[in-house]
Amino acid sequence: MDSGTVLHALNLAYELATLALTTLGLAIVFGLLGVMNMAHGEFVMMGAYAAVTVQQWGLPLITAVPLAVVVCGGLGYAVERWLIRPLYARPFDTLLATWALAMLLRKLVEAIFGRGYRNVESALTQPTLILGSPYPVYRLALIVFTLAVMAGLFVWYRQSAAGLRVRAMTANPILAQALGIPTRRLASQAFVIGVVLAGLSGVLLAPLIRIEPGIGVDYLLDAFFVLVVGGLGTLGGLFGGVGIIGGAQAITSSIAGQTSGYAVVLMISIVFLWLKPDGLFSRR
Amino acid sequence: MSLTFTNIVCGYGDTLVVKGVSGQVQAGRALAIVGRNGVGKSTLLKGLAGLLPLAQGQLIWGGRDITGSALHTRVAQGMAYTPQDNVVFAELSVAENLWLHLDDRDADRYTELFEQFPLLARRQSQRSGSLSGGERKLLAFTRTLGLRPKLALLDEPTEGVQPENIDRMAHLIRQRKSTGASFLIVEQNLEFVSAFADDVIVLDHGEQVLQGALADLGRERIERHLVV
Amino acid sequence: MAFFRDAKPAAALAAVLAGLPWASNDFTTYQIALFLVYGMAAQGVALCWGRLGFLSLGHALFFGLGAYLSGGVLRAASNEALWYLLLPLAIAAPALLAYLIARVVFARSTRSGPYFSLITLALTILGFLAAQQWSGLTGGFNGMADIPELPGTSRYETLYWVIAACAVGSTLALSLLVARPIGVVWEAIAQNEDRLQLLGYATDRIKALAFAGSALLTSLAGALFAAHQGIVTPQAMGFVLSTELVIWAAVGGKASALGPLLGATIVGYASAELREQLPYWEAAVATLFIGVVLFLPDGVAGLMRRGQAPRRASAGQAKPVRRPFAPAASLALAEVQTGQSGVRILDGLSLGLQGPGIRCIIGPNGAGKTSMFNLITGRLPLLGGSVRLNGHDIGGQPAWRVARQGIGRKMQVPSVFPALSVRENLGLALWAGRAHGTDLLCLATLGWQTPLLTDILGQFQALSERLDNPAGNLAQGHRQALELAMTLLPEPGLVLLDEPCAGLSPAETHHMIQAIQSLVLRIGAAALLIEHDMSAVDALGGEVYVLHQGRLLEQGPLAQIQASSAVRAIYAGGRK
Amino acid sequence: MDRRSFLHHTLAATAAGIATSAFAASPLKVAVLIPQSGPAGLFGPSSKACAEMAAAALNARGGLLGRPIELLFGDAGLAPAESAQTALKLWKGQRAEAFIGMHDSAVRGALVGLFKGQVPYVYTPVYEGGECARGTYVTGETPQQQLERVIPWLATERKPTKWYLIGNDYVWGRDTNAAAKGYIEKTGAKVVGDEYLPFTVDNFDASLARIRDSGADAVLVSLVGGSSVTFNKGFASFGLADKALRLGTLIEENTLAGIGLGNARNLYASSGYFANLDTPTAKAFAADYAKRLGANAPTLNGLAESTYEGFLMLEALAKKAGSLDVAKMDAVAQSSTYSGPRGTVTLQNRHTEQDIHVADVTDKGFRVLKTFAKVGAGQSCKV
Repeated sequence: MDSGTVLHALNLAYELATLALTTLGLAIVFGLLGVMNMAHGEFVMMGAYAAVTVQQWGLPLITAVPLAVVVCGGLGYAVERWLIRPLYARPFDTLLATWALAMLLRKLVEAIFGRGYRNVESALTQPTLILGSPYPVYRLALIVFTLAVMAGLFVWYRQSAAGLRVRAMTANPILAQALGIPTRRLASQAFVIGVVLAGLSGVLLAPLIRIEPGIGVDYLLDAFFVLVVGGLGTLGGLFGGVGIIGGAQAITSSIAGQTSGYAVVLMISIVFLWLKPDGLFSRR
Repeated sequence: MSLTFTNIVCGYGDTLVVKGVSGQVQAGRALAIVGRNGVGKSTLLKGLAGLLPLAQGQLIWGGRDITGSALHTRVAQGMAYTPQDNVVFAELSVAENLWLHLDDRDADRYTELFEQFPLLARRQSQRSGSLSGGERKLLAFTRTLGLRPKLALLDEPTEGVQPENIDRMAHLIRQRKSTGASFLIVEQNLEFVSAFADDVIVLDHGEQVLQGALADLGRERIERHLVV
Repeated sequence: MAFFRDAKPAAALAAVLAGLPWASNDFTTYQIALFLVYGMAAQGVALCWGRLGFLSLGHALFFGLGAYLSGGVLRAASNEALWYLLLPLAIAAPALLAYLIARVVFARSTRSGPYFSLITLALTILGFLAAQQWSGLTGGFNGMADIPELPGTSRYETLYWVIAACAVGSTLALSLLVARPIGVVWEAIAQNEDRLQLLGYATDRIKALAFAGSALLTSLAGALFAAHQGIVTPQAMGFVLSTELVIWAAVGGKASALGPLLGATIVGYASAELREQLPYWEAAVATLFIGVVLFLPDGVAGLMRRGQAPRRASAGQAKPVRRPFAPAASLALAEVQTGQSGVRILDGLSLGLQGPGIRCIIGPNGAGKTSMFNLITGRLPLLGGSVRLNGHDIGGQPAWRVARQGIGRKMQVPSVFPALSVRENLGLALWAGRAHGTDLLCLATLGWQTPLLTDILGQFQALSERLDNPAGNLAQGHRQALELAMTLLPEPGLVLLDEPCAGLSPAETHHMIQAIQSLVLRIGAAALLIEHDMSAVDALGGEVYVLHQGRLLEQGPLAQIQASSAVRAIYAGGRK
Repeated sequence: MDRRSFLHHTLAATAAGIATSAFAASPLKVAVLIPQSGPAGLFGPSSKACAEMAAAALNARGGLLGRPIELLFGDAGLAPAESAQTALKLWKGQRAEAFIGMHDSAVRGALVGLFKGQVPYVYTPVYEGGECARGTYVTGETPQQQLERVIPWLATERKPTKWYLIGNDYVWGRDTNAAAKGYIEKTGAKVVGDEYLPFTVDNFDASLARIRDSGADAVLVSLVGGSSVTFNKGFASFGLADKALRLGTLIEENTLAGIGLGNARNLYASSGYFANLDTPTAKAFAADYAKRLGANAPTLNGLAESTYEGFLMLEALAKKAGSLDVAKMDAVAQSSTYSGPRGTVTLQNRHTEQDIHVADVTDKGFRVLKTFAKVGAGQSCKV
């Protein structure tokens, strides 16, 4: 296998890994909980800024993880409590309220960090030799880490009933309460975990991506399309969606350029949205 | 632990369906609430279980006033409620339905129940949406007993269930009663009720038209309120 | 008289816009003209979202298309005047596209879930990409520039009057439409689409038409934008403008004709002024928007509207309205099977009835009574056997097509249009099958009467006293009466009534049974009634069918049923 | 603040104070259109500072045509429709008599259509060339200007044989690469790739793989803002930085901050201005910028500084024509000249002849290696 195909394979793996990481948070908030969180991208962006902050303070990159957890978690709790909970029965209004929240978060970050590009240094982004062709160590680490996280999540999801309880609660809240499941607290926990995961993906990607307040929208749209195509509520759906969307984008881009890659993703999503309209949002 | 409910009034929005019902369930005894469709049986049970706010009335469980406490806090206090319909999470498997709310994995919650209802054991990995109406009721009944409640509130547990399984349900209820558990069951099937019930309340148009020990009232008198 | 009452918002707008040029310098008029253009596009969004209850997140697609097409036509027309003839087509084309999109999407599932919003969102992003890539056609990133002015107008002076006229025209058109029967039908779709289908309204087509109309309005705004700016860039079709249109509609008031214009002008003007002083004007807009979504669903216009004056018919005489369906029907269910997600509910049910008269259906819970009605009216799939009405097969047809063949149904839980008045609820039933073509567009239809309606209002005094109250405020008993009236008013050949006496007091039950008997007799229809109250079944006196586990257990007069041991067994708790 | 600089500071302030009060004439309103929101919004604060410095400098020497300058700022970072709105408000609403524009080409198209040569309009950023509208004067660098001398110089210095051209898929990216092809072939090197990408792209792996396979030893980066940052970071992380040199005509101090100095080995930037140019006027300008904005000043960059140059060009033209009337200014425009932080700049065919510098990157940022004096803009507008 010459180094060319290895490089292509690694590039595809990197694309799928970033897509899976940034979609994970939304898979819980939108996939399990059914909340259309249009501010998902902004939480990813805030994770990246956590990395910028710790580097400004001269702390090692790893300390950005606790910072992101605290910031995204605190904000997530407040947002679920005062913005999402009053709107649970109104999906359109949730969509609009979280869109307004996204605008607000963008402006807050702009106020604190200014609009300029930020760069997060990491020693690991320097290349190492893979079958003769240089490849950034950090990306390798990211791919391996994502595989580990996904495998761990798969096992945990099968073992523990947390994911099941959230899905059960969303499908039939009365029955869930009858079985002693505190639906309010569970909804809050699920939302907070979802946005914290989004923030953590931002921290992990910070050294590789451009960092500015406006990057949230791209991650939001990609994540939505992955879940729409892959199907909601199951990890299999998440993997399926990542495979289809990531694969289609990568292949079409290499053939016909990035714009048609993005157009193909849009068309696939439209077809899937059209094919199963009720399956997607059948929240009784 | 005994449940006492006095002057229960509840309904939906401004239309009050249940107009003042009182009664008691002692430990180890079973109370059946019977009556024709639309007389307010389910509404009463929802009020007692904490699903519907009570316009009036009081609920004492084990000496404590739990009138306003929320539905999801009742399981921890030993009360388990099974609704009349939408009784399973259709998307999840039979096994998932049985275990998702439990933190422990101790299998003997269900060993005896699986012996009585082998079909549930057989179809554990199937989507519970694929079960028939009666099989879903059986799953709900099994899950409720699996919680080992001190008081089980069941809303028409036998609807659509095969006759031989109904007898096993009655047998299980009698067995659990002997261990001190109590039951409050809304039912239309008089045969099933008379297999285990100690006391009966007959409802008509939301009011108590008849109550007392099943033995004293006798089946014919009750049947007159039910039959066509 | 009604025309002037409905035209008030448009008249107020006209007055303000007429006075504006004198009250301010010509730059402000130029600026307000742009906000009016955006306001008209937001009116398009508000029409679908505020009135029909489905949100389009991609309306900038039609705005941009209208702008590019009209810009192209204007540029071509500057050297070849014949092109001007194509201008109306350039404005209409996006509306045609919108109709196709809506028909295709709603054909699969009529419910207006958020999936529709996401589809329109993806389409507008596709439009943005296409506008940027096909630079040959659209001028790409730098846009289609130097678009000449509308013939006979100058961009900074007279074009304002054209735009103001269009804004007044669109507000007037929307206000008039909303005050007419079609407005009632739109709001009914937003509140209870299933019930409307049971009256025979093809709601997916009505939604597609409304979506096309709103796209036409937005495309017209796009055309005016091209003339006003002289340049059209991909941003005119993008995701950002789509969300701004939604924000202006929400802030202004999505449920009113004037609201979106207000929203676009307030937010537009404020952000234009605030931009320099307040460094974070976008944060201010976002906070305002969150406040509106949470606390002010009707937006600014909602605040101003005192009580919306109830729709009034023009004083004209009540046109005698003929009966749409042939009286007396025959129904034949042969070995019918149905079920949902793998569960068999009806398992070989055979049941037939012929000619007028009331029959009752009884049976324990879960016997499949309501499911039988669901099957007949197309809410459950026909998995086996056949359903024939008057001899021809109606199995598997959509609910509205079944209703149009003369089947009326009253739901188990009384299903009405809560925010509409009792008069409007009755009107919707009255127009079903009778209103054709432009009837829904004229005020007279609001005044239609039929002898049956007079008779019903006579029998149910409570309804005639509350004609202008919202149906949602009715007590259970009155709501049952209202839904019964709505089921009978189209005078269907076959009437299916599901527990009409549920939740009624004994006196109310007696009154309801009497009313059903006299009204069904009057329209000579065949009626099937699901009932648990045996005294009611006895009073009705017709044939009785006993259903059990999805099959017909027994059929015959009530006495024979009561005597049958099989029925006693399943009732008194013998073998189930 | 030691005594000497304090004295110096107060003198300057009083001088400015005296100067303005001397004029009886009404203030001359100059509208400055810079991006305050949208993707290019990051250049807003630095551009605003440079415009304010220009106004202060001009007012210190008697203002424009004897009238003190009053600045009006407008946001040109939004869609062309909104930016044109803002411009019209400043022009008709607040009677601005001249416009300085530092924004993208789509907005320029809208403004040229709006002004129709009735008000002087100086367009200052790097751009693709070809703007010959009446009343419009371009001080920004054109692709010909930035590449004509620099590519041959690089050919002699680093002797690249295979060039790979990559750019954003819009008029500036395509025209820059088109101009470069001619110069590259003249140096005897070959063009092995020519690729264009939308602004939405955030993953350049496919392009980097193509660059690696093409064996290119030189890459012309005609990407803008965020795309340039992401591309260059990826370029370095794949170890390509040591295999091929990179030349960019729009990599300024902000973009460099985004890329990170560690990822900028063998990266050359060709521009009319660098913040650390060591000519006396440039040093004084940079010092005044730092003093004026204090510690966390937004990074000084070529695009922001170009607004300052726009004012100097306006001053030169107005002085020569004796008025702000477009016809008069157009008549005398040819070969008007001024000297500023970028050195002497002369107007030829509506564009400028200015010094062009090429710099590489050290651990302290850009380092100017070579300066080419008085490079023509290579435009053919007839005045």
